[in-house]
Amino acid sequence: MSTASEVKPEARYIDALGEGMALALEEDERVIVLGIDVGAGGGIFRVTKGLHERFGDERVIDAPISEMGYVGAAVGAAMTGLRPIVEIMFMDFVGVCMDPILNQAAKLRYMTAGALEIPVVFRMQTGAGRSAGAQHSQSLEAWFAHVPGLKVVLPATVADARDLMLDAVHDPNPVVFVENRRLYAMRGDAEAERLPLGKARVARPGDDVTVVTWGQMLRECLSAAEESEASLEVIDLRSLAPLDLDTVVESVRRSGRLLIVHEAVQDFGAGAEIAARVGDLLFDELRTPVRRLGAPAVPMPFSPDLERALLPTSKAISSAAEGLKAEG
Amino acid sequence: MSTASEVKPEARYIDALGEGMALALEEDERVIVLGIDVGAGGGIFRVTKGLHERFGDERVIDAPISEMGYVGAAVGAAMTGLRPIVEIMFMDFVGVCMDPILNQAAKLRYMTAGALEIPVVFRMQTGAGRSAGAQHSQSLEAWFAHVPGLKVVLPATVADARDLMLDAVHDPNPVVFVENRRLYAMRGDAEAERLPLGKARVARPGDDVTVVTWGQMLRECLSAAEESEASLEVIDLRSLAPLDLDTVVESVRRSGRLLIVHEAVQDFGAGAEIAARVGDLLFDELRTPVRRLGAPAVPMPFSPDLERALLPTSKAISSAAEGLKAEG
Amino acid sequence: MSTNETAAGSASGTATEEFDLFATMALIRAFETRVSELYRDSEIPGFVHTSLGQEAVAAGVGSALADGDYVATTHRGHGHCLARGMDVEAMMAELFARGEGICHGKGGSMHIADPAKGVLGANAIVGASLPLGVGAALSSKLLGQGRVSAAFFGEGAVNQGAFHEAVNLAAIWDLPALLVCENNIYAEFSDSRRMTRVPGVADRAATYGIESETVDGNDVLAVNELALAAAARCREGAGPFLIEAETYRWHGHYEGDAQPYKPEHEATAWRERDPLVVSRTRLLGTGVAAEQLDEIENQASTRVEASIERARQLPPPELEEAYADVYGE
Amino acid sequence: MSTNETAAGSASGTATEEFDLFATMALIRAFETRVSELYRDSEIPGFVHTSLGQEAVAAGVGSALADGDYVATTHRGHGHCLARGMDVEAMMAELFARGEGICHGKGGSMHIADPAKGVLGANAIVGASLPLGVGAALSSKLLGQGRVSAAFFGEGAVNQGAFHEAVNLAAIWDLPALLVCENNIYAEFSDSRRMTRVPGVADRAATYGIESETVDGNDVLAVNELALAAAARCREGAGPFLIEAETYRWHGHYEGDAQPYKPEHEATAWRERDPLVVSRTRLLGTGVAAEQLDEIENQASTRVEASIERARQLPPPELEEAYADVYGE
Ligand SMILES: Cc1ncc(C[n+]2csc(CCOP(=O)(O)OP(=O)(O)O)c2C)c(N)n1
Ligand SMILES: Cc1ncc(C[n+]2csc(CCOP(=O)(O)OP(=O)(O)O)c2C)c(N)n1
Ligand SMILES: [Mg+2]
Ligand SMILES: [Mg+2]
Repeated sequence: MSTASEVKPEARYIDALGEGMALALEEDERVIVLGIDVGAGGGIFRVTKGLHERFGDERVIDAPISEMGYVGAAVGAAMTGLRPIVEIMFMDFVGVCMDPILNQAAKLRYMTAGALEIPVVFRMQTGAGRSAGAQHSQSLEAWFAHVPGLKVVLPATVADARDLMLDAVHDPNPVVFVENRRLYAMRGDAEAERLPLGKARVARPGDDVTVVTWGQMLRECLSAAEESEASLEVIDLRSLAPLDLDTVVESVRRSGRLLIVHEAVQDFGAGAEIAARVGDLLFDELRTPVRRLGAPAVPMPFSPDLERALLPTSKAISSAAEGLKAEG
Repeated sequence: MSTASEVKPEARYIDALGEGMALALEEDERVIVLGIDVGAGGGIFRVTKGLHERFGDERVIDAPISEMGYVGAAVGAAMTGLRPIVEIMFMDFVGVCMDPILNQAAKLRYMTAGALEIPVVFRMQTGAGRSAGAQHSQSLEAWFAHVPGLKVVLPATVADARDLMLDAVHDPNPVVFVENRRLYAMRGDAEAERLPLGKARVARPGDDVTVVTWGQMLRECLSAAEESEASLEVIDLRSLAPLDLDTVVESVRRSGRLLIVHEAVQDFGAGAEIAARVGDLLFDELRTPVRRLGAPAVPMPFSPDLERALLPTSKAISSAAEGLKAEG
Repeated sequence: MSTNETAAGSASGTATEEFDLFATMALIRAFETRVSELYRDSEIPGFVHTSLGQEAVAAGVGSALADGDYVATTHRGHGHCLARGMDVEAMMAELFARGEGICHGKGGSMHIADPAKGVLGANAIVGASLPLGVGAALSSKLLGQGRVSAAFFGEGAVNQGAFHEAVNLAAIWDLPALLVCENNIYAEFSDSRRMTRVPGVADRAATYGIESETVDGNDVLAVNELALAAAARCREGAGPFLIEAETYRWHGHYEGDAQPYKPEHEATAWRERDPLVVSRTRLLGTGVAAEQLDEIENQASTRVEASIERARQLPPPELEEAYADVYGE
Repeated sequence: MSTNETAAGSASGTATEEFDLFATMALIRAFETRVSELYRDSEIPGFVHTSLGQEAVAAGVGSALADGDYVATTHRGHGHCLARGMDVEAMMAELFARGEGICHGKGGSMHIADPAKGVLGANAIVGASLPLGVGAALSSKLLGQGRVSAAFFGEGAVNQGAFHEAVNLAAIWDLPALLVCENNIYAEFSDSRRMTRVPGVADRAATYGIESETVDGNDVLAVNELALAAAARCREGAGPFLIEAETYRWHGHYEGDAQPYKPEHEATAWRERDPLVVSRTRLLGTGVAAEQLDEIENQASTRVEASIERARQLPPPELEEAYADVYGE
């Protein structure tokens, strides 16, 4: 396995994730990788491929199908000197292991007035678009962003897959690390400018409409920007907690228009927070209402046709942006 | 135990909850009550007091400390002919039993194209203000509102404690039923006008600022309305899903100003959705930005002094409302 | 019930009974074989987990249940659905994500269900079938219906808290729950024997104070007779019973998984104990003609093939379907 | 280790050892007695669960641990904290929600912790101590620290999935985890014997392939000797060990609970087996003077009283404290 600087410019997202974990394992003995089939099997999506071979049984650990147990154990381990990267195979499975994230990792530093430090990374693969059905397609990042004490990062580029992984491991706080499955095969520049965790990136400058997004939807937004008659400034938020509102506000000040795009169900989704904040802060400067584009309030259907119809597309994004521009 | 019409006008909220359950048990043999110590013990907060005595072992069932098991069993029972009212003692405990709510109850009707019906009520007691610490004080209603397939009701009055309980039991859908513990001892009119589940109530008319709230914060908002120099129209939302936006919009059209108040953490809370929607729909009619008042993004501390300082008070509400009025 | 009783029962099994069981297995075999191919050819989308090699458990247990009984199953549930008489065409159409699929294309392989037949659904959350199945058993008991609720689960699911909690509930509430563990040794890429110090699942029943029995999961008659006895026991109000059926999945966890984690001799040995061959051999021994059995297999293939042809012609769901059935009125 | 060995160990316990154990129990007794009163008088806010009657488990296990060892405990954790040497004044100040409390008033009774002493905290989620404690054992093993991690839990917590999953993890990963069940028969208002068909918790260890032993939880010497042996075993790398300590809580689940669910004769019988009296009687038998023991009890009371006096004088936390420690830098 190569070191960071050797990652090919056109590396795949999935390899960059593995690279990030490998670098973390290499530089710090306290880092471990833990999850179902993350070991010799290399993970059901092959994200941890090669790690077990290289770092062995004690660093790359297969867990039984006991998420409550092993995620909780990762939190206990993080309190006592290890820095676990623990995998929840699908974000939907937090249904069986939310307590260690919600009530333990997020709160124990606070409840002990800082005496406990909990440097744990909760990796979770997410997202629709693969006909995986309603129990394997959810984007629940809004839940985590609503819990004080957690950080929530959502790498959308190849470079960020590696860099945010490293940042998450280095972070002294519990970090929910969201990987959209549809990005795994994506190739891209692994050597983009490195921004710290918590800082949004202007992925593409533009004048007419600010488009804020994260994760898989960044690609759609960038395509929309290519296609659209309006000039879109696309911001990749990179993390929801911390939320880099400054970058958003700075952009909307210029454009006067804001469109928020996410794959998650729109209702009560994370986009609402951004809309609410910008709507308040820039009340007098907005030329048009803040708009959101997310999935409708239905469970994700199995049928690929239905699924496709429910997810925001570049076309829907560009027409929403053009609509905003036309509005005022 | 008395029937509905005999509930004293100044009944307590907690008794109205019990009354609602008793009526439901009485009118339909398929209704059962299930939870930890809900039986002969009458519940840790005495909400189910008397039900076991009256309806017996098979209708009012004590469960072991196995939330994943018994909440899941309630969902399985609801699919097959029973209408369970299942208690999760503290809303925070959804951390150990989210799957049956998130992935089963909310989705199985949809995934089976309507062949399964899941009439289950998830009662959960919630709220801060009792020095119960960070793991026993959370208001996570935004999580549930974000999940298509669930209804989310939050009775704020004595009459609603009974009436929404009955509506929830009668509903063919899974209903998350949120009881703020600080309301338990509240006395009030049990015979208020009955509105259907899904309809908001204008709890107090006013002209200057629309204040939208739910649960325990209704009291604070009503006090604020008493105290404030501004004229507040207070809307008790009663449910977040369905969300009665029409009532809100109608009011804001008149007042031109909206303040949303909830006990939950403000960031990524349910108030954001309302702010985002109203900000969009009434962009041209709002006189001032939509404001929110919720808890800051910290776990709830044990200390009563700190806790008090973090929760919205009638004073903070009235000054926020007055601030809005002064703004424009 | 003791192993002796079961053995006795087994001896008394008539050829006619086994004939039907064989037919059910043949249908599952044909269905899963084609589904595997169709998935490889990208005709079926999503995730698919076939039960090839495990047909005897589905057929044996499925046939032991009565009308009205419930089944809650897992991601690997096609066989259980077929064994409970679900419509092959409606199932295939569902896997093809068609609007006429049994779930209108909204469920798919991992969520296929037919409540009219008591099948509460496949389920994509490991362990979830247990609380749901126990809940159905609670309904049966409280409503006095005398129905049995069968919850299928893999040996991997035993490590889930949901297993532990649900089995205990079934025990203390004395529910008519038939807990059926298909121990196929692997959970995804993991050898489940490494995931617990005591791999016997039936042995674990003792910790919950319920009875259990291990059965050769590749012998459909043995499974059926144990399941009949256990279901009768449940129906009589004797409380839950746990069956551990020892079996093996032939294919990968998902189609395309090359299964490097399985020793070849193990896979070969289990292939040699093909449940259809085990049953065929016994049937031939009782004088049934090979042609008759071939005919059954051909019929199964024809039925499955027809369902595929039909599914191919069907349109995808109407877009409105995506918005329907989120809430009931 | 067999019961015989333990009994033998018990006989060899010296008076000096028991003397210290008695002192620890006396401190817990004094602390809990006053906390109960202070809570009734509304001087202590929130939820409080006292361990009166269970002092021998805390003292016996706590004294068996070494510096650097970990403790993860429950809502009923004051005794465990005191037995691990946590500062009485800082604890009392915490219960009073003072800024100088060990958690700066942000944790309280249900979350009291002192990582510097290895105490990872009381925990208000039933069952949570098990995965957390197992995680600490994983740290110890992987970092080669030879530390033991003790996870306390009640018999009610055994019905949680977290118990099942965590015990299995400790087993398959061979972790130095000391799993200590305080079986005080009740979980809130529920008689735990009604909540499972097999009430013996130690018996359940077999299902995970680990060793276990039941001990008289009101005999501090027996608990201590078992815990010493079990901790030594853990430290040697022999994997987890489960202790079931049979004991009884004197007070209600929470202060004010009138305990109508407990038969009086049962409560009386257990009160008669007061762990402090059991120990006192044995110490007197070895020639220790009653005055010496009285003196220990007086010292404990004085120490607790001083902590109360101090806590009363202390100010609440500064408001900024509410916003501190959410995230680390
Ligand atoms: C809660 C949860 N964790 C993990 C998974 C991913 N997963 C799907 S099937 C499977 C293996 C299940 O093994 P087993 O129970 O033995 O059933 P089998 O596949 O062998 O039939 C896993 C880990 C899941 N679907 N749900
Ligand atoms: C997940 C969860 N469910 C329920 C509760 C409420 N609760 C607090 S203590 C308790 C009883 C615990 O009994 P046991 O484990 O025997 O401990 P004991 O109180 O007897 O020490 C319950 C049900 C909780 N805190 N967490
Ligand atoms: Mg398996
Ligand atoms: Mg107990």
